Amino acid sequence: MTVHPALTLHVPEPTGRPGHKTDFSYLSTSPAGSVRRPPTDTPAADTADLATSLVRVLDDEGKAVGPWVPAMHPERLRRGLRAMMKTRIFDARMLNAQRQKKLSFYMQCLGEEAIAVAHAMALQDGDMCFPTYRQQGLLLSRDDISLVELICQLMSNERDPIKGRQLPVMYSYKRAGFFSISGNLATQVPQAVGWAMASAIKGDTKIASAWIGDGSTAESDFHTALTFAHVYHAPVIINVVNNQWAISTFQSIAGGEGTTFAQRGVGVGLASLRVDGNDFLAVYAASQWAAERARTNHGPTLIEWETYRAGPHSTSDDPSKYRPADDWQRFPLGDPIARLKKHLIAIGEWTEARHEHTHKELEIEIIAAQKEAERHGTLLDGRVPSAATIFDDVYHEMPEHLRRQRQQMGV
Amino acid sequence: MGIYVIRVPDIGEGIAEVELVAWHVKPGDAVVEDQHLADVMTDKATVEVPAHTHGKVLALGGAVGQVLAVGAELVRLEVEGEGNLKESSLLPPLGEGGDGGLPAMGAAAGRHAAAGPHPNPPPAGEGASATAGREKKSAPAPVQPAPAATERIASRAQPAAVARKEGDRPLASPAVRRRALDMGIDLRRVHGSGPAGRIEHADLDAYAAGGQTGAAGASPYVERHGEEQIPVIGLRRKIAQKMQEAKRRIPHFSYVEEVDVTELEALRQRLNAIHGAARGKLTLLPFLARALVLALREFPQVNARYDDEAGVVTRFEAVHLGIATQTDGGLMVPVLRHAEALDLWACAAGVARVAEGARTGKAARDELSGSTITITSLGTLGGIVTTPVINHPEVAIVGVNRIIERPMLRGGQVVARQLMNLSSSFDHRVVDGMDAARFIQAVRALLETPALLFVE
Amino acid sequence: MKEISTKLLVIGGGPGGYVAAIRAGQLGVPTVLAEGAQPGGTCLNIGCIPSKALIHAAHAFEQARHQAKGSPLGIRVADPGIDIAQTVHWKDGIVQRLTGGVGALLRKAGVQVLKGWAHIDDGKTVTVKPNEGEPVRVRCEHLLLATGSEPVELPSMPFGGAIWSSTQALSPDAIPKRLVVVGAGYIGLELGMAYRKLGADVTVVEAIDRVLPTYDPELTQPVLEALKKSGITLHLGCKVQGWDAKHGVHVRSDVKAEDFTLPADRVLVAVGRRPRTAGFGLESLQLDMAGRHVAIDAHCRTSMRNVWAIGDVTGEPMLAHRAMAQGECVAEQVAGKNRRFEPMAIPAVCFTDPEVVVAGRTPAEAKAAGIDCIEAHFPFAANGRAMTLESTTGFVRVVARKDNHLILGWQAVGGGVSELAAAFTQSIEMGARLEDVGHTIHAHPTLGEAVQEAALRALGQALHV
Amino acid sequence: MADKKPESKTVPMTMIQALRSGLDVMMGRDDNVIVYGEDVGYFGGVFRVTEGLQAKYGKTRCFDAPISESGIVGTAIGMAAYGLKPVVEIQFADYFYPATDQIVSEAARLRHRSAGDFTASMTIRMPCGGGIYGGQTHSQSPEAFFTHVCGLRTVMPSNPYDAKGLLIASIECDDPVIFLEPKRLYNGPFDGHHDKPVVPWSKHDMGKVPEGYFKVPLDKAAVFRPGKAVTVLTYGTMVWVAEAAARESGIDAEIIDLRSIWPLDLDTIVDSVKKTGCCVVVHEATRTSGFGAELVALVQEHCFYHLEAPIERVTGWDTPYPHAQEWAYFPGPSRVAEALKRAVEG
Repeated sequence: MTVHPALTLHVPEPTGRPGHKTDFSYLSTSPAGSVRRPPTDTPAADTADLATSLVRVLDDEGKAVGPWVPAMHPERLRRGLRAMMKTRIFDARMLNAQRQKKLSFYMQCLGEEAIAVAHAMALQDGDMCFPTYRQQGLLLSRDDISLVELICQLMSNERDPIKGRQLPVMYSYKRAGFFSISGNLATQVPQAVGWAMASAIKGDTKIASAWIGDGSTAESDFHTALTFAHVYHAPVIINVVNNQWAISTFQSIAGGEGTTFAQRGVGVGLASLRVDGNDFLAVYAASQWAAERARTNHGPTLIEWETYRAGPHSTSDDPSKYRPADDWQRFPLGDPIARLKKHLIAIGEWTEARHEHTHKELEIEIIAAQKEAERHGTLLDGRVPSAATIFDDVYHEMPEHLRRQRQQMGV
Repeated sequence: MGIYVIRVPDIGEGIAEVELVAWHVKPGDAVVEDQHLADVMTDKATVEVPAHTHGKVLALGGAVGQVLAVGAELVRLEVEGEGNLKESSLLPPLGEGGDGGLPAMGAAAGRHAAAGPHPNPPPAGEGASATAGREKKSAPAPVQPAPAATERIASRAQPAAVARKEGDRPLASPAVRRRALDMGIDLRRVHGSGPAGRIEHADLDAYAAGGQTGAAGASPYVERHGEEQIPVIGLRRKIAQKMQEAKRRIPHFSYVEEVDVTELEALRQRLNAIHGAARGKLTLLPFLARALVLALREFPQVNARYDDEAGVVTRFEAVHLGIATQTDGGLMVPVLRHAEALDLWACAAGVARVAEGARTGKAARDELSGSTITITSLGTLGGIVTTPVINHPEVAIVGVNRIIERPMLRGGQVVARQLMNLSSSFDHRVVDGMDAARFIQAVRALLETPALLFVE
Repeated sequence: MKEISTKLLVIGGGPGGYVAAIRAGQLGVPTVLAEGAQPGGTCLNIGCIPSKALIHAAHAFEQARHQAKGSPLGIRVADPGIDIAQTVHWKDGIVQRLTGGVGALLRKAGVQVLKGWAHIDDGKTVTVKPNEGEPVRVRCEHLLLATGSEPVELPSMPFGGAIWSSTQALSPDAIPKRLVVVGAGYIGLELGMAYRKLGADVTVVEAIDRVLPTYDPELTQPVLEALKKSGITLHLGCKVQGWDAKHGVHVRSDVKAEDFTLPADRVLVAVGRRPRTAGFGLESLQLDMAGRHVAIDAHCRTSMRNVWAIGDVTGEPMLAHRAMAQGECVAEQVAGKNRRFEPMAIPAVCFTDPEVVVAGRTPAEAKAAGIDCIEAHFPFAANGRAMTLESTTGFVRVVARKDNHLILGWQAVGGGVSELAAAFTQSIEMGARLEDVGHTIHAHPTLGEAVQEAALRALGQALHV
Repeated sequence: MADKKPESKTVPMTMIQALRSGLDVMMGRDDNVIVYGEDVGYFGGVFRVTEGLQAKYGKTRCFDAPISESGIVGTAIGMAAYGLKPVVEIQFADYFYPATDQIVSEAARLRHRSAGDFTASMTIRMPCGGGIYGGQTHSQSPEAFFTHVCGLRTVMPSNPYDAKGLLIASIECDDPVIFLEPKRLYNGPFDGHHDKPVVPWSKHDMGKVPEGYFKVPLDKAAVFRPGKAVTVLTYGTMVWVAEAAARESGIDAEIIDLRSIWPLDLDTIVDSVKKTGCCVVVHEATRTSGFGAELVALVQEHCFYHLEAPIERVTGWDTPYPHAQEWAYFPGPSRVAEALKRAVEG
């Protein structure tokens, strides 16, 4: 009778902790331009290789190479760069405001700006995004959403369009295809699939785009959504933003060790891609591919965007306690803004001076918006929507028991 | 024109005299046939005397409280045609107890809290007094909506100590009302000594200081000088006469025995649980009646009436049970006839009927006389021992005291048992002590093993 | 926007509002009062006070003309006339003195008055917009609604131009030759009779079949006779359909066969008043309402915590003195005292000629409430003082319980009876009985003696009748 | 019951047929109405409620779903956000727990958290209740879970007529509705006497249902049986058990069928308790923190001065729903009758 060694429990660990550098070799990458681009109607099963490789367009010198290079006019690239810069500066200002207690809470997307901004440019009006709290780029890349109104929501003041009912950053903009953000994780992914199914049922042309972090893919809702998307060939894009960290939990705890999240899609029967999230052109190209696949009734696509959460999870988190401080600098995929700026300069469409000037211009615009928003009050000074409004919108029409309870509240 | 004389009606059973209790007309009034002229009282009931024809009142035959012989002139009317003065025909006997109009003096004055310097009833003829008693619940039209629920807590938790008609607001000047609000006192619980029950400052102070408990409980510090002369007339006079007669002529012998009614009570509650909804709830009384009916079979001499003038004791096979009943006017003893023929529920219903008849004055004639033995009980106020007065001319009366739970020794064990005393009195002229004791022991045996009650 | 906070915010500076504010101020409660027009509200500016002034002036002028036609008093008057502009000026003087007085009282009590129109944002926040200048947001712990009432407008004859409400009738630029009054309620008759005395040819149209329908017929009979005697034309059971300059007022009659028209230079529409509950965001509080009025309990509390309401906005009886009493009641509760608004009686006075006063229950109301009561009249024809005032029409009536003679109500009609209102409510409030009034010495010769005599008569001990 | 005189012909229907007719009428009137859930498409549902709908309206209007309650409700919310009117089925109310997050955090809160920007107008049908030997995971009555969540409407019909009328009202309602269907009543009224043969709906006047469109309002309780002695507040199968208890005990009980469990028609309840002065609350669900506790709280709050006896509650015991001992758990007419007596005798 053979003697078996004692069993052991494997608890995954990140390769780096505070004090000793991370070994990023775990991150498998592909040389820029080396990954093939199949036709958008390719059978899902054939995308197995794309689920482990890494689609990249910009090489280290900033040149756009390979079959995924998108046809994008330099003006639209400049607009993309400007949107990324605006998102980063906005995050920095709001972090500051939170420290001054003008906001109770804030969440940045430092280092991931390219994914939301480029993806938004690949969608069409009427498509519906089901975002998490780290896709503010979807809104900041639009010119029809007022910064002042966003800041009013962050400050829960009298002009907050959702009347001070949600935590800051949990925006809701149906007209901008931005579904109301929920604090619960992954709940929006099956909802996005449902929305897409509805569009299909009605013979519409709009598609849905679901968003989820690497950590939340462990939620059952994520797997259910993949199944429903595959079963009904729902016209939806499911974006897994793998920024390596879920608060203090490395992506291996979410099941990323020795595999990729994109392979989950192939396993269920979805066309799946794994793409360099910090490569603006690659993000745009892959998003365009998935959008076309969906819009031509060829069903859903799962895209894993590799990136790095450069900042803390939120203003209540301090990453220095669980990971090395220099991780982002050493992260193989670099900084999305720097890489696009280098590319634009390389093709003669941008200069350092214009970059500086744009940066200053954006700062002025954001500071002015903050001042304007503050005129309508902040959480601190108590000029928030009247408590009477909490009784509205609980039901379509206010039932008698709520009218009576408001009388007891006395406001 | 002619004279028509209405005489004192003969109400039956050889009643010799009646007492004039109230007038409803005065000389000079025009009256119509059947109009209610006066109320007269025998020891049985109060009877209304109607006008026999239309006419004008010429003269009244007596003053309130006066005793008139049957057949005596009551009212003299001036009528069309020649009247009836010539022949002295006996008036047709009055209908069964009249239509039950309340004796003008009896109930109405008692219930209405019209304290104050008006001892004599409002002038007759106002025609109002008879109606005063039946005042509809006056729904005062308060300027403001009814008091909010919180006020009702106060009034509900402590029933208003002052007998005010429900819905009447306490009379008080603005100054008194404001002080009451400041002192957190609900005026509805303050007795008003002023005219028409108005609450004076002194009343408020008395309430606040001594915490006036009820209408009667005057604060120890305030002197009271009020006196009220109440003539002993009507039913009260009858009761006084009967009690005096019974005490004077009957040598009472009282015998008190303790009865363990634990089983009886258990049976009673069991029957109520099963049949209560359908047949009505049973009190202890029907069981006692049953016990008496059976015991009297062996002791007929207790179920008897003694005419000491004729020197004759009449024993009865029937058991006509006198039920001592407290009414607004005083004690009355309606009769449940042939109790021997009634089962528990019929007996209970019968007792309720006759008691109610007595209370409302609507008791039929035969329900007010002819009892062969009487039961008296003060219910929960039963006390430990009583010495009941025999309902003359009967020879025995059984009094029921209260039931209490006490530790008893049974088979060496201390157990809680429910015990009740029976205090009975007997006419020692016709019932010897030994017979009385044995009769009560027979009743006790039946009550302590209730199953025996149902064995003929 | 400028923002202030206070403990008590009162919306409306009429009798209810300013009394509440003054009382609260006296009790040390930080109070803000928002009033869009003048302090004193309808009563002081366009209601009770100016109308009594006009009535007095009209009466004086009518007396002058009456004496000029050979007076039994032997007075000689030549060619009496009236300068209505001066009359209005005199009236305005009284109004200014009173509104000024109220302003001073408010300041003395330390009340902060915001001159502007309030708009309710929620149960504890109100934005006050002045006619000019920056709006102010007021946050309060207690909100008191005292917005009063406004005249009811007939859709077929909206106010403006020749169509007067009581407001315009109290500041006439000239005495109209022909005046049609729509509504024979107390406002319609008070002003109708005044204008008759000022020389106008007055016609009154009323839908119901009698004048002063809220009072009992016996009480208003002398007023009806006075109306006829004064030459006022009365159309009862008639409804107005509309107005045009050429024909005047179009009237449909239940009684007559065809419709008819009444030529008119001015038309006074006085068909009632309704609570002012619209136009300032009140509906957003979703309060429990009683019909069109704000529902309140015996503490003047509305259904919302720490939101109170007093005066006409809370419904009938719409009287200034009720509003004032409620105002005091609320102020004292906000200051922490335990108060209830439960008067035994609220008097109502109608300043027609003869005047009418009611307090407590009429005989009909007492019977309806199932109370066995007695009533007695004393006619002014038997009152010496009345004779010396050439005004012997009318009577005083008392209603009391039969069993204990507790006085339930007083009613009176006659010249100058309005001043008896105090005696009436005092006796009811004190819980007096007929004997109390009957055996109180009333000065001779005064109209008051009729009150004593009425009580004695109810006791069957009348002396002078 | 019939609050608006329906014009169309009235035919006998079981509750199953009435529900199917309700779905059919609404799918015909509004092509945004979508019906899906486990086995509801081709097969027509394990209780046959959706039979024939796929054949009549096509695979994109009525289709089967993967066995994932959170997926079914999650996708339904997305569809509702798009503008459709999904009517999804949770095969047994006992299986709703995996969908709790989607129901409570998403469907119930979407309108409020987005200030009306997005809404979740949808109906979630769930067969519930015991009486069919279903054991502990096919017999539960979970209404209390939902009444505790603001933003949700909770509805339970007790007869075919109300079933169709309330279902149509729920589908048209702009709020998310939890529509609980007492499965023991699917084929006939059940008064708790399980030993007696089933009385089919065809023998009962509440089994007559108009074929066309009609609605029963969501905010109105029904006086199922007028009475003067005691008020019984109940819903679903217990309505019939209460009626049997009243009949057998001879107590003149006024039975109020809540129909809409929350938000609640409080006025009808208060008027009745003020009239009778005593109150008995009956529900199948387990006792502690059951919806009965809320009803007792409301009655004592609004009728304290009219109550002559403590409010009685007759409920399931605080145990998992047993299989073999079903009738010891299931609140039957005798237990209800005892409560009526206690309430009346005080």
